[in-house]
Amino acid sequence: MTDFKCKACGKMLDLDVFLKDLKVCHYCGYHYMLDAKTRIEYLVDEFTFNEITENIKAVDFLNFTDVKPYKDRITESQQKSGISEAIITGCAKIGGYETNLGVMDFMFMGGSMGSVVGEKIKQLADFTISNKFPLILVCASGGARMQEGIISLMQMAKTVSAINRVKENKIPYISVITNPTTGGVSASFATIADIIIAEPEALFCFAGPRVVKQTIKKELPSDFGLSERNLKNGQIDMIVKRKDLKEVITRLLKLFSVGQS
Amino acid sequence: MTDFKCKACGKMLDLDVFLKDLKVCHYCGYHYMLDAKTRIEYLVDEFTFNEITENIKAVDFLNFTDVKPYKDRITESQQKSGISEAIITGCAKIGGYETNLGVMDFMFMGGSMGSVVGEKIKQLADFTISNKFPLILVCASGGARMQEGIISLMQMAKTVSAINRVKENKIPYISVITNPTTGGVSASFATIADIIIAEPEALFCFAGPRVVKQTIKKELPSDFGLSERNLKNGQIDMIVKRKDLKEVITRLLKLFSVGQS
Amino acid sequence: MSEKLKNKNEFDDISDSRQKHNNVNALARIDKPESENHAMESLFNSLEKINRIERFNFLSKLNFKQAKINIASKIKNLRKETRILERVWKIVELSRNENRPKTIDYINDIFSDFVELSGDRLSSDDKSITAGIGKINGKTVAVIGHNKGKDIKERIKYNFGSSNPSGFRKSRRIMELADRFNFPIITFIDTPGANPAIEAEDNGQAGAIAKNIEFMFNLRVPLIVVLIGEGGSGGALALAIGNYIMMLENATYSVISPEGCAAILWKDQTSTKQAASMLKLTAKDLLNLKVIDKIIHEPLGGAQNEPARMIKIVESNLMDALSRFENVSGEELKLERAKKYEILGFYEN
Amino acid sequence: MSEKLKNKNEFDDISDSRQKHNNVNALARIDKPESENHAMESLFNSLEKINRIERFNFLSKLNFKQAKINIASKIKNLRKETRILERVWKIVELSRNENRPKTIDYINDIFSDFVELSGDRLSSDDKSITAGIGKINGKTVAVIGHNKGKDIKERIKYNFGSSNPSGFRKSRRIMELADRFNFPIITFIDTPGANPAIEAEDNGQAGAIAKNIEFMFNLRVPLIVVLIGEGGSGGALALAIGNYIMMLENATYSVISPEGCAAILWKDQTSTKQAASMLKLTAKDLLNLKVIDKIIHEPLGGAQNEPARMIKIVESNLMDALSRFENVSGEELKLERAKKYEILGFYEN
Ligand SMILES: [Zn+2]
Ligand SMILES: [Zn+2]
Repeated sequence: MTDFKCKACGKMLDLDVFLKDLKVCHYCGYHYMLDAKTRIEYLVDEFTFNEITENIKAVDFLNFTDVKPYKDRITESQQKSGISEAIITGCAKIGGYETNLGVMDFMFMGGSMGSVVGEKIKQLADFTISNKFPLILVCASGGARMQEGIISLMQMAKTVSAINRVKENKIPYISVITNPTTGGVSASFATIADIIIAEPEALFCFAGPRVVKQTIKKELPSDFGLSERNLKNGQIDMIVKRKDLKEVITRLLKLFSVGQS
Repeated sequence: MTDFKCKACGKMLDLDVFLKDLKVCHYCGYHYMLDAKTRIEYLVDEFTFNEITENIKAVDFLNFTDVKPYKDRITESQQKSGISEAIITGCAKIGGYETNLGVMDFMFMGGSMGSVVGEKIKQLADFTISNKFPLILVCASGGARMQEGIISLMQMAKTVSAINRVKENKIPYISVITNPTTGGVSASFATIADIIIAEPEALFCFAGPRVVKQTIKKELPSDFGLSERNLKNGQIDMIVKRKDLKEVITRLLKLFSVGQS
Repeated sequence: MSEKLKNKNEFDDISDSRQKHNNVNALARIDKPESENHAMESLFNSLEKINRIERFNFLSKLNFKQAKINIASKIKNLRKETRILERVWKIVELSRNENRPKTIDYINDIFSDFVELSGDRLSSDDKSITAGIGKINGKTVAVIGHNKGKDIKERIKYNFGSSNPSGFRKSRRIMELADRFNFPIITFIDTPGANPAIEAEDNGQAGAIAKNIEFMFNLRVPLIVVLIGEGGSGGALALAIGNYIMMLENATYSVISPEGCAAILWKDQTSTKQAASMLKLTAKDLLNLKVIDKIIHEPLGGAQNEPARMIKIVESNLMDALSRFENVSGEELKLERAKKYEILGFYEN
Repeated sequence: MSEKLKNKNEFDDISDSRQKHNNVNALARIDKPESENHAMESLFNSLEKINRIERFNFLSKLNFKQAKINIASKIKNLRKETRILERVWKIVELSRNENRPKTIDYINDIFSDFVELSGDRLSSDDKSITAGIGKINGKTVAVIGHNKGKDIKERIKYNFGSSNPSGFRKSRRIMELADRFNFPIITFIDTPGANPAIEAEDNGQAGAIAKNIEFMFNLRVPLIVVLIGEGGSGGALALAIGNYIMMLENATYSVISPEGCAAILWKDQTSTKQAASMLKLTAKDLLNLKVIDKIIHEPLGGAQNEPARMIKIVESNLMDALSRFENVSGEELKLERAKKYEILGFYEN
């Protein structure tokens, strides 16, 4: 029996209970970050996920080196996370409904969006338009991947364009905001969804709290950018606890599948 | 030489100067209300206004009597104002450009919108769709005409529907907000224009200051509902002084006429 | 500046001058004789005077007879009028009854798999309006309605059903979603009117309502409106440009509240009942005026007596209404909606 | 709660972490040796060390020779790199030069009959963006651009060109108008980025930018973008989904400011110039990367030296750009715009 201390409330958590609770603190309800594979496991019907475009990989086309070369960061992230990029895309059934699913992984370079994330979302959008199943993107990102310079900014445009075509085809698009979703991802595909669902207390903003604080030189409200504040401010449709997420998404899929003519 | 006291600033005004200034106070710039005929005179190229639907007249279809029968109010208003209803519609040239023009008259039962105002605007919209010239409505209204009950509320829907067809036909629609424009008129055709121009210090709101004050039981800011506040709040495109109105509208007509393909 | 404000005409306030009812009701409770009783009293006084004169005077008895007939007829009319006033006022009170089923009750009982959607995606989520999607009769629809709440706590939370621009903009957003996915739209109307507040005005209340109306005229899905309680002015119309409009027997729909109307036209709260009667705000009047398409009858004594049955009745009416539009194209729906509203109006030509 | 906030990763702040430049410049002014000078110094130290050892040691002279060649080559490279850094940094400074022609200067001099249009029709008018319609070459166009201002008073009025959601929404409204009336759209980009403020976030900064981008992809009129100064991140992109994108020789366009990038990746303000160079934010780089379509050359030393001439050059480039799309259908414009952006990206497959 492994215990550890909840970083949000400080109470001692039993690892087995914690995992049974889908990595949510039993006491304070804090939703811990999930890697993409775990998220997929929690969300989709067993053995129904089929990954696509898994071979698209990042290249250091700008020879970008800060304290460490981008090349090395890519390799390290791949080794550390066991996945090839900051998003996994594919198709899967959720509650019996066929979907096209993309899940971001914050563990991979902070879920930052570079050419690969952009291209994988674009190809997922194309895939969606061909099979007409709803599109679901689970977001977790610190924003654009600076190591790809302006090209990372362009991925905002690229993903919005691709999803715009999905919307033109009247295919439902649901985005799920998880902690944290900021910067370039928040200001592109995450916010143009038909339905925006957020996990409790997820940070979801454009400019991160540190930047805002530095700029305005004042303390921020304690709920700055969090789901609860975003709900009040009209930015999201609903806050859904992790344990209810699959059920709510299933209900939405049911509603959208019945409604279309 | 007739002098009178400006009701806004209290300074003595010479009537001739006042009229030469288009009924604007020489000292404080307060824009006095204009009756529809004077407004048309100030706005259109000489001898170019041709009225349409001048024979549509109000009827007291609900037998509405408050302290005075609606029938009598209609007759009195017609006699007092010399016009048949709270709006005059027709076509006219402005700065050489053909337009369809409707001008409301606050002197006629507070510019209230009943069946006649609704029908005249609807017919002006139809006329606009047939001749494709831009539509200009100069608003001045206390809102819906209560003496026509629910039917006055329905004129909001009726006028919006008619102007929606104008907009679908990609014909420019400019509304000019004059003091005061409130209630049903502000919440219907006045605010769906492509360009919204307001005269200085014109009251333009949905709920009038008296109602708001009674409800919230607090003093209102001194610029409540006025053009300057509306500009700051993003509700209007620009504030244009009466002396510049014709020139600005002409410029817009020029821009819209050159632009269309 | 305040000098200038003072110069505003009485008509400034016509538009939407109903206030929170509690305020107005408090005013109405001031102990003056009602104006119709006034009239009745003076008629009886006249009759008494005639009788007195008759007793002492033998001249032109016939003339007096005619006068007495006239007065009697006037008394009869006045009694009838008073009965009408009371009947209309009863409906106004019923329409505001706290225990009538509310939007949320209809949503909970009629629609399966309902998912509430929130927010205007601008700056707020207005709780005075609930919006979402759900199923009725196996078909997905969008549902939008004003909230009023049953107790003071709920009523405050919902701002007494008085919406801000944000509520209208949230509604528009959900309508846009419905239109894109071909979901019919059902709206439940129950509001004293749009919120008369500084912030609401600063955020463009007028434009928010106007743009909702405009947007509804462009919908290519059926919009079914159910007036379930109070249908107050622009705040009601902002959700009510329907292809089919149904109204509960004891609901009201009016350009202004009776209290607001009396205050402006009679300058007198004691004329509230007369105003209510003059405004023609009952379901029967509105059906006659072709503003609504159908009256939904309520259980005996009003919806509040049998809420569950009321909801069932509304449900079956909704299913009927939806089935009317099953094979109507988007273009036709749009054209018919425009026509429906553009023919409204009475005038000489 | 603050405990939780502390757990946020460094990447929280990647997105848009450029601050108001005055703050950052103040930081940058702290008197540390620049990192490339550091490197240069240590190379010279190594060379000196070798020379010293050579003088006292006769062993493996050849090896030292090779080492000396290597060091010399490194010094040469470093000098070249330093020259590049300085060249890029010069451009960053020029792009922010207060005396460069600004959006308003271009508008005033290029477009006749310009009418400024204001407001988001929601709750505000953001002065950091000017929008309106005017004529160029006899044709009506919509013009939208960031304002920066020439002195501190103007800069404060325009919030340093840092827009709020309201500014983006105003822009969208004018774009919608232009689209309906078939007016081509011209945007002038000159912003450090979207405003990083609580209120901006509360009003949906992210969504406002995203919806602008989405909206521009649906335009059926040509959108011509001119990057005239600083092209900062999402705040720039929100007006810049163009069919044809031109960039002034000394303008920049970047996912993040060099200062923000250095702070996040190097955790060190002294690496700002390196960050600037790494980000590939100059017109030349962007043309190579196919992010822009054309470089507009500036008068000698920069646009600020001959503003009137600069404006004339931009005017003639705008006329050329507009003429490219004269006979292109709305559908084609839309498809080409999507294609233009959807092919951007470098990856292995
Ligand atoms: Zn905990
Ligand atoms: Zn004066």
